[in-house]
This record gives sequence, structure tokens and C-alpha cells, in this order.
Amino acid sequence: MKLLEYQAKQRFAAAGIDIPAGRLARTGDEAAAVARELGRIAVKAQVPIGGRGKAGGIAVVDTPEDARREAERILALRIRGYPVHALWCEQALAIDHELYLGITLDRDRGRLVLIVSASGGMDIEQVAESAPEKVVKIWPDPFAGPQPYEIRQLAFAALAHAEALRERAGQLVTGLVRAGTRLYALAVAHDALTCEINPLVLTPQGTLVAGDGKLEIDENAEYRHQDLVAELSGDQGDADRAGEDPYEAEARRRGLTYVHLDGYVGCIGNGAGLVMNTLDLVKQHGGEPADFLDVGGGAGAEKVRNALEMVLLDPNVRGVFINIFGGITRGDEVARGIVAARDQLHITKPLVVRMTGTNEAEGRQILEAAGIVPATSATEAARTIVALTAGGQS
Amino acid sequence: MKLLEYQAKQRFAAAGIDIPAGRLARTGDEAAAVARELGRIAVKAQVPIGGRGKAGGIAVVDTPEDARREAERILALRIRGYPVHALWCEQALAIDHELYLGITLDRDRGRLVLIVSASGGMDIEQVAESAPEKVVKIWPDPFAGPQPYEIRQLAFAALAHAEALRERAGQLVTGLVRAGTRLYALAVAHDALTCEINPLVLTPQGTLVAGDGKLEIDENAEYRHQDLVAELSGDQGDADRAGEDPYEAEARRRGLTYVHLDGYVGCIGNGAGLVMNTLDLVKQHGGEPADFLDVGGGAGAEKVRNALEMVLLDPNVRGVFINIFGGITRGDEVARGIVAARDQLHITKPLVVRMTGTNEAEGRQILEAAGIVPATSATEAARTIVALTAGGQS
Amino acid sequence: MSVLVDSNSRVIVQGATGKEGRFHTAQMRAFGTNVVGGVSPGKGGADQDGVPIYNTVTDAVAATGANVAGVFVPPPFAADAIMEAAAAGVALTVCITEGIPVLDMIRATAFVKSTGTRLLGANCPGIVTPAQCKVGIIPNHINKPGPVGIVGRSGTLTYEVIQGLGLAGMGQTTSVGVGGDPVMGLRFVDVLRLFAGDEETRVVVMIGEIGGSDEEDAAAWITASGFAKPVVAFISGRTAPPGKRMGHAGAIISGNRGTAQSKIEALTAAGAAIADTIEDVVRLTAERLETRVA
Amino acid sequence: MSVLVDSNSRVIVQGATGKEGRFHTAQMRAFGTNVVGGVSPGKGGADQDGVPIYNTVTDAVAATGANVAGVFVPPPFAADAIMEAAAAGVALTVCITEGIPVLDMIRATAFVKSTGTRLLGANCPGIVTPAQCKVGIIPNHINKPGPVGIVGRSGTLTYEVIQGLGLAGMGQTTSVGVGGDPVMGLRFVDVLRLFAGDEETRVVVMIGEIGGSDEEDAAAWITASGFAKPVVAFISGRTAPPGKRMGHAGAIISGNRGTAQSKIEALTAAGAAIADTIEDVVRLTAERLETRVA
Repeated sequence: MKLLEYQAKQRFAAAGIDIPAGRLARTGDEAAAVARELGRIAVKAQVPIGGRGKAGGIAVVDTPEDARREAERILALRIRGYPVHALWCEQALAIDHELYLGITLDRDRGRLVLIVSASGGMDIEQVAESAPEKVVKIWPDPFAGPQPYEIRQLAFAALAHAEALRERAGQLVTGLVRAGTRLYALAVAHDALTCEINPLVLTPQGTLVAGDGKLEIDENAEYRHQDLVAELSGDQGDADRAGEDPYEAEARRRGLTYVHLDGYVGCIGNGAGLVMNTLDLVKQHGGEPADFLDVGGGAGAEKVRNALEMVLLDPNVRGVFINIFGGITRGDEVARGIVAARDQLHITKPLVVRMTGTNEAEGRQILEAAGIVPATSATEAARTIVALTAGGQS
Repeated sequence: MKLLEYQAKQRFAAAGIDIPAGRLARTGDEAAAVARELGRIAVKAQVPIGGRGKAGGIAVVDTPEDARREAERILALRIRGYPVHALWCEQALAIDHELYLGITLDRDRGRLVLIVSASGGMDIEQVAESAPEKVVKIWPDPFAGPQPYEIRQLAFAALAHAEALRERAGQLVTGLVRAGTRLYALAVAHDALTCEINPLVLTPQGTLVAGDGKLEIDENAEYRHQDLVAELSGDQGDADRAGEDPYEAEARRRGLTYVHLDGYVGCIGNGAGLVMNTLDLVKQHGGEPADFLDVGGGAGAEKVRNALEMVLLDPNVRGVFINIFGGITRGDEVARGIVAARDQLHITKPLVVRMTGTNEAEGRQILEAAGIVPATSATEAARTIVALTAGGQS
Repeated sequence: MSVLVDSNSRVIVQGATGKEGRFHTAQMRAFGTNVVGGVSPGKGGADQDGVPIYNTVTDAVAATGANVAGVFVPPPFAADAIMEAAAAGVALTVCITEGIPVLDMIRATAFVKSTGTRLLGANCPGIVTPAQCKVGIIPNHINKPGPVGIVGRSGTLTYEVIQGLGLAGMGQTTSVGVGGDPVMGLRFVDVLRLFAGDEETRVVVMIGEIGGSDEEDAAAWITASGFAKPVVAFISGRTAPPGKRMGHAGAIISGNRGTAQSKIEALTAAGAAIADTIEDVVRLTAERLETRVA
Repeated sequence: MSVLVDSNSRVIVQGATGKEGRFHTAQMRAFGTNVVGGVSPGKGGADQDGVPIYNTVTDAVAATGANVAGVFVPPPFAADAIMEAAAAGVALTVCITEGIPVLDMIRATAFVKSTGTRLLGANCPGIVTPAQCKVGIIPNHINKPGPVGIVGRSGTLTYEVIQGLGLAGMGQTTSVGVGGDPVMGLRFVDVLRLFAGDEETRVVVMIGEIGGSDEEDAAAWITASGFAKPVVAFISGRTAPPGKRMGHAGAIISGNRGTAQSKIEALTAAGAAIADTIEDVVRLTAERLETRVA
């Protein structure tokens, strides 16, 4: 679950990290009112992806009139596919220097990593590639969290690469220890996979202020953050949760593990690896997968019905490839479930089913009798569904 | 800093630990009003020591009239020297069983210890002596805190000694894990040296409710709990902070390390061990120390003046023994400081000073010339001050 | 021979009285696993289908001498159960539970590392040494003894490979599912190291997928250690878009890292044979077994 | 010989630029201690009275090869400083700071134990090996080399004993102040164990006080280990009432535990000579030195 900038910043502020004064606006009038209140402001599109600046999603304005005009222009944008529903309008910052402060999951170490760089304001992964010595990291003990001395060491190491900040290093390190300690605590409290301030702005007054905010919450931990989930849903409407794809939002409401893709072959299977492989097979045979849908353990009629209905909501889908590893289940039962679901939903688009399990042969007969194409090998099934859906007959 | 029962309980409640509904009362009328609101209540003297029940400091009443009468009776008590300023009036609990749940500092292990016993409602140290197997403990990792499985193990072990609870062990353990986790977090958040629920009442409904509450905060950590310090001072008046001895309260305001005792020989020194030894010497020579006062490092005139003034506030003091290890300081400077302080305060009671340091001899001359008894050995000084203060001439 | 579990494994099941736990306890016993007890707080003293239930893992270990724990408890309590087993001193914990918060697993794996316990999973199908011991949820009937060591992230793809090899006459020393989470216990490298020390394992099949760099690490280790056994590798997720979680919490391409391409290149460079389909896995494994025999 | 510090000790001072830190850095150097650097975040690169200042302990250790750290930073930051020194790998940290919250010290001591560092203190006067090295605040002029090992909780009483023995012609191998806090680094038992291994230490003086059971533990260890050197023990606080903190955070009788009586009885049973006054300490120590010589 990715929070929008303003949602992340509100949490930063609650954790004692300075942010610029700002208000949310959803119309040009609201943006103009913020400019009247706060003076020179930045009007920023709230979309859950980077690169909005280059896409024209940010404007700095001096007057309420300019704020209205720019707000209206930005609200009309789509940024890399995401509509703009909200604007965060905040006091424009005087900037002495831009730093980076972030926490993210380091899978290799199996820990959160706390990162500081004196080269903020740009993509930290790019900095890490071009000048790795400018991106310094610690991996705090997960029970103890980062100790002040660890962040102090980290901060001094990061500032060693910024000659311009040498004079102010002591004060700056104190600020970074405070911000780093608080941001880490916030990340842990929110089950964050990523929690990032980029840029962390050093003002001429010597304070550190969050210029942007990124906060992504572990989906497995959403049950611990129901208030946040509710707030996000309530704020933007459930379907629009942080600019979510509407099909994926629908799948979430149905309790399905689903990823929406650009192709035309619907793909359903049980088990993440198996479904990924199903997509790969479709592609290998010249088709384009329309989705990833994992029905998980078992393959009862109700689950299959829900999955089929979901996949077929996408009008681009011309046919569906169902790939079930039977394991303990009986093939004839799986087959009957699929036929029943197909009938209930009045599906006329081609279905190709590859399944295994006890009584596989009986299963295949049942499918064939019902006009569904059966297959034993996934490779064969992929070839068939691609052939059946080729040529744009959706 | 010891909190009173009601202060501890309010914190328990904020941490999610159940407490009986209750109100604070400072008059018979207020207690009667609580009885009208809550029905059958316990009226409990708020004093910072145990054993108040035996001293008549608790009454369970059914009517507002009884509440008023008992409240007025208890407010007139002194319990082991402590006046009763406040009553905590809480709904009387239906009790199925009394348990013990507490956290305290274990010096030997250098950790907090979490203790559970199925034998609650009595002094846990007595239980530990008579039936140690009934008091079970864990020493959680100080960074990780107690994990649920650790408290679960602890709780099952404690309940193994309570046949009557066998049937309900599962539910009870779930409740103890919740309460134990919360109480430990509360103890850590408050820098508690002791944080105790005794009894932890199991109600017929199967809930666990704090029947009493004890919370003692590390004095070294008071700077982290200024809000609590202010609240306590504001609530009972600074001098009465949790029933504090008035002389000790005054010393705290003066920034002095002071303990009030029953004797008549004022004792001042630099260094905790040295002052303890000063008291011991007075006692060895037949005297009774009136206080412990450690002026800490150095012995400037201002510090000595403050200390002497403090010690002499106690009218029982007939004379003062000042015991200074000079270390790096010069003896003549210490001597001049003591003489100046004596003169400023117009002290006429006998002063005996034992001091060491460079220029000791000059120091002794200065003291002698000013009518203060000098000594090189602490033993000699003790003998002298006891002789000078014997016979009740204060 | 085998790795991690064998006929001496004495298994307890944490969460044995839950729906999944009960079902799979029965399956494991049907497989022949020596299930010596179950753990379910508050149900200690009960007997479930002939399996004694204990309140705590410590109690269960003391009473039964268990050395392996299978964890079937729900996600909010699973990390605690993992730590409980490690604190009680079992040699191996196998956590099946899917959906454990990452931060819980960061703490649990750190704690487990400070003990002598090995952790497999979470979000894994478990482990099978055919004819000796199964801990987890891999279907019973597909497993048979043989010379192939299998290690995979995906459950169903691992089943597919076990079944495919079996139908072609090839059995396994041990099949190990390391699981699909981003933070886990044993990784590819750890399991390869175990297979290196297992004489009977003659070929290793690795079933990887997008996300993380465990496949790349395994490739580096194969080269660095001079791992002598042939490796057949299968990587799923070639068509997955960046930034999307493909079912498994760990199956996600971050920026340009964790792609199938990167894994395939690394494993190819390490001398592994890359399979594009399950049929390929079976064919390549058979070829390598024959080569070894010749 | 000596324990813990000697002429090879390379000392850094944490908090060297503070009032106390600066004063005692000068005192230590006047004593002859090899102070190789100071640590003061944000003042790295400065030179204070000829001592180079570093931003972090790690920097200081890297630049100077320091193996001992003295901590003079204020209570809110002292536990962090202790952990910083341990993480940087010094062999000994001596923390002088008084008033550190107990919970901070619980964490700091737990962390230090996980490293190879020894911690002395906090709330202690430090350590002196006469003519070689002093770390802390024990007055310079009272120390002289000799055959007595001193270990004490109280600072000023330790000074009294050092001075008293010195005036009577007896010097020290090493004087160690373990400090007056309830949770600390090295304890009596640890220091006795060190003295046991130090050939030149012929008599040990222990200066205990009420609170805790470190004196009782020491007595038990003396008996259990067959500690062969004579011990003279002095316990202050015989007149202290229960429940009152007597200056030191650790000097408090809890219930009926931690009394002077209990400590005196335990040490007597262990064969220690109990001194009632400083004069007694001097006399009893002199007697035992003579006995040893004869």
C-alpha cells in the first residue's frame, strides 16, 4: 500500500519531522485559497509514482491567480496513466542543500537499511550507481533499532562527501540523528517497506525539512493498520486508493491475488510460481498475457467462478488459460467446478484448461464434453490458447 | 518517584490494562458522590506505602452515607506517618481469584524481571520465601522485550500451581500475555524500577482487572518524564509529592542529595560512601545521625552554605559533622568556605569539621581561629561531635 | 542420504489443532512422518487423533524429544511461534504460514540466527525426504526416492517438477521449498551447500523466480565453491512487469533488480542448464543423470 | 603488574571538550596517562591542548589505535557513548558519568556483553595503576605503586583508603572503582578474579556498601574459587534505613536485602577481615602484608 506524498508527510509531522506548512486542495479555488494563506507555494500532483516534476505535475506560484490556473492545469493531467485527484500545496522552501534520508527493506541482509546521502533531490539508486561512496548505509539490529551513535557515524560519513557542508557538519549531524531516529521508528510503527525523505532540505536557517515523502506499507501487515487503510479508502474512494488500477482494486475487494497487464490472454492458476510460469508460456508462444491471477490452494467451483468473472471484466481478454496443479484434489472435481463456473457466467470466449490430479482422464472428458479445451501439458495448453485468441477477435 | 495507586492505575488504563471504574475524592462529600454514581465502592487511602489495609486505610461501603463517614474517618488518619490527602473510590470487584503480575529491577541480572504468580493479593516477597515455586520469573532481553511465547510459558508455569484455575488456563494465559506485554511496555516507557499489579483480579466474567497499582520511577530518568513530575507536583502540592517527607521535599527543591533521619547529629560530606560512613561513625560513637547529606564533588562556600542551611532546618539537629575529602582542592579554601557559610547563617550550634587536602594544616588553623572544631581523622571528629551534642541541649 | 530431515526426525506441529494444522498433521502421518506431538496453547493435555497436544514448544520438546517443528499458525502469531521453537532448541523449524509481516520475519530470522536452529520458510511448502519424512504440505503421492535434490521458491512449481521427474522415473534425495517471502530462513545457497555434502544427490534442480538476488548469490556461490554437481535451473516470471508483487510477497522486480534475465544470465555463467519449461527440466535432468552415470 | 590498565593503555576521552572532560583530560595527562585523543561529535579535526579531537570513537580508534575509552558525557547521552566505544572495539570503557537512567544501563551493559569490551562503571571514579595509567577522576597525588589491590563502590571512600594506605607506606597495584549504580559493568567478583591472576597483588581491599548483593556474591566466589589472597573489607551504610537511596542510586536496602549486616556476615564467613573504620583498613592491610612477607 503506497501512501501519497501528503499522507506520508502528515505522518512525518506527527512523528516530529519538520515539513513545510501545507494544505490539500482538490480544485483551483482551494489551491488559490492556500496561496492566499501561505504566500509563495508549490502546487504538487498527488500520484503514487515518481517523475511527476518532469511530467509537469509540479508548479511553484506566487499569487492566488497563478495557483488557481496551475492547479486546474495539473488536475487535468494524467501522469504515467494516473489521474490527478488531489494537490498538495505547500509553502515553497528556501533551499541551501538537498540531502537524502531513507529506510527500505534490504532483502539480501534480511533487515531494514537506513540510508543517508548528501546528494539528495535525485534518484538515490542513480547516485548509488554513479557514485556509490556518496550513499552510506547501516543495517540496524531489528530489536534495538538504530542507536544514536550509529546514525551519527552514518551522517558524518555521508557529509564527508559534501565539502560545502563541512562547516555545519556538527549541527547537521545532530539534526540527522533526530530525523533518522524518528523516521526509523515511524517506519517500524507503520510496517514500512520504504520510508523516504528525498529531498531532505537544509534551509538557510539550518533546519532540516522534508521536501517530499514516500511511505509504502507491507501488504502482509495491513491488518495492523486498519485505521490507515480506512483513511486512505475514505479519502480518495476505495477504487482510487493511492491511484490504484481499477481492475486491481476490484480484485482486492474480491480477495483475489491479481495483477493487471496489457495483453489479451486471461491467465489463472494456483500458486504464484505456477501462474508466473503460465504467463511466461503464453508469451513464449507469441501471446500477450492480460493478467496474473493466483487462486491459491485448492480450486473449488466458487473460487474458479470468482476468478473467471474477475479476469473477464477486462474487455481486452479474448480467452482464458486455466492452469491447475491438482496435488491432492481430484481432476474430475476440478473439471466439474470449471464447467459449472463457465455455465453460471455464460462464458462464450475460449477456455483452455490444463490440470493434473487424481482422475485426470475423467476430468479431461468432462471438460471436452462441455466444449472446454483440455490439456495435460502446460506447454500444449499455451500453444492452444494463443492460437485461439490470435488475430484480435475480442 | 513513587506514584500513588490512582496515578498508577490511570497509567495502566491508558496502556490498555483494565481497572475498576473509579474517581478521586478529597472530602467525604466527594466520596459520597462517587458512591451514588458507582454503587458499592472501595474507599482507599492514597499513601505511598503498603500495609494501609491493616492500618484501617481501606473501607468497602454500600451507601453514600457510609462512603461519607468512612472517607472522613480515613482522611483523618496518619498511616505510618503519612497523612491522607486523597481517596481513590472505585467500584468493588467481584473476585474469583487473585493473581500477581509485576515488573521490577533485578540488580543481580542487570535486567528487568517479569514476575507472575497465581498467589496474588499478598506480599509477593513473602510468597517467594515460603513457596518459591509459586513465583515464576523471566528476564526479557532489554532490546526485544518479552515475546508473547515467553510470557505464555511464564503464565502456564505460574498456573501449574493453581489447581482451581486449570479449566480456564487457556483463556487466562491469553489475558496474562496481553496484560504482561502492556505492563512491560508501560514500565519501559515510564523508566519504572517497579511496576506491579497486586492483586490482579480474575473476575467471574473471566476478565483480568488491576486491583491495586504500584509504579516507581527511576529518579535518574525523571528528566524524561517532566510531564509526570509536573502532574504529581500540581496534584498534591510540591511538598506533598507522593507523601514525601517535607525536609526531603525541601532538599529536592534545593538540588541536594539528602535523606531525613530520626537523630540529632547533622551529617554532611562529599561522596555517598563517605557520608554513609560518617553516619556509621556517629552511631559507633553513641550518637544518632539526623540526616544524610552529600554535597557531591568539590566543597565550595555556596554548596556548604546551602547544605548547612538545609540540615539546620530540622530543629532536632544539635550540631553538625562536616566530613570533606579534599582530593585536589586546597584545605585552606575549604576551611574559609565553611567559616563564611557559618557566619552568613549565624550558626551557633557546634560544628565539627574533618577535612583533607593540600594545605590541610592551614585549613585547621583557620577553622580553629573561627571557633569551629577541626579534626584530621573522621573517627576523632565523630567522637567530638557526639560529645558536643550529647544530653539533649538542642 | 538426505538433507535436513530423515527417518530420525521427530516432528511437532505448532498450530496442530487449527484447520490446516490438523489436516496436514494427518497427511504427514499418512506419509510416514514421525509426528510426536502438537502445540496449541490452552489445549495442553489433549489427544488429537492419537497425537498428544502441549501448551508450549518447551513442554512438547521436553516430553517428546522433538527435533523438528512445523509451523501452521496464522500470520499474526507465526513469527512468535518460530521464535518459540528456536528458543526451545529444535534443530529445524519449517514455517508454512503465508502472509507474515516482513518486519516480524526480520526479527524472527535475527533471533533464530542467534540460536542453533535452522529455519525453512516462511511461506514455503516445506520439505520432503521421500520414504522417510515430510514436514509441510507437499502432496504425498508425487514423491519417490532418487538421486535428484530439488530446491525451489514456488510451491506448485516444485510439485510440478517433483511430479514431472517422477513420471519420467527420477526420484529425489530431498525436495526443499525455501518459500516465496522476501525475508526468509534458509536460502538457495544454504540448501546447495547441504546438497554438496550429500553423497546421494547427483543433480540439483533449482526453481527460482523474479525478485531479490538469491539466484544470483547461488550462481556466485556455485562458481566460488567449485560446486561439482550439475544444476538445472528454472526461473519463472520472465514476463512480470517491474514493481508488481506477483503473488509471492518476494516476487517483485525493484527498479532493474531481481529480473528473470539477470538470474538466468548469472546461472548460465555459473554453468547451470537453464530450462524454459517443466518438460525441459525433466529432459535436462535426465541428460545430466545419464552423463553422471556414464 | 596490574589489572585492566598499564603503560600500554592508549586512552581516548569521550566528551573531552566538555567542562569535566577537559579538566580531567588534563589531570590524566599530568598523571602520565597516554591520552591519544578525544571524541566530541562536530568538533572532529580540532586540537585541544595538544590532544586531537575526533567526531566518532571509530574515527579515533582508527587514527590512534586507542584501546581504552573514558566516558565523561552527560547522563542522557552516556549509555550511547558506552555502546559506541564497545562497537568501536576498545578493550576497556570507563564511564565516570553519574545519573544515567537504569534502563539505559540495562541496554548498554547487555550490548557491551555481546562485544569483547569490558565496562567499568558507570558512576565510578575510574581506575589507577600508579606510575602507569589513570582513567577517571581519582586524585593524582594520592596514588603510589605497591602490593595492594583496591576495589570499591564509593569514590571518596576509595580515595580515603588509597590515601590512608599511602600515608602508612603501602601502595597499590591497581585501584578500581566499580561505581555506585545498581546496574553496572565490572563487579566485585570480576575484579577479584583479575586480582587473583595478578602476581604482584598480595592483599585486596574491598570497599562495599549497602544495596544489591555484589558483596555477598564476592564472598561466595572467594569461598568457591579458593581465592588465596587476604581480603580486607569495609562496608558503609550500617545505619542506613531501608527503602532510602543513600546518595548512590545503588545504595538502597530493598525489603530485608542489601543490608550492611548481610554483607559483613557473608564476607566474614568467607574469611575476609572486616574493618570498621579507615584506620582499621590501614591496620588490617598492614598486618596482612607483614604476614605474607613473613
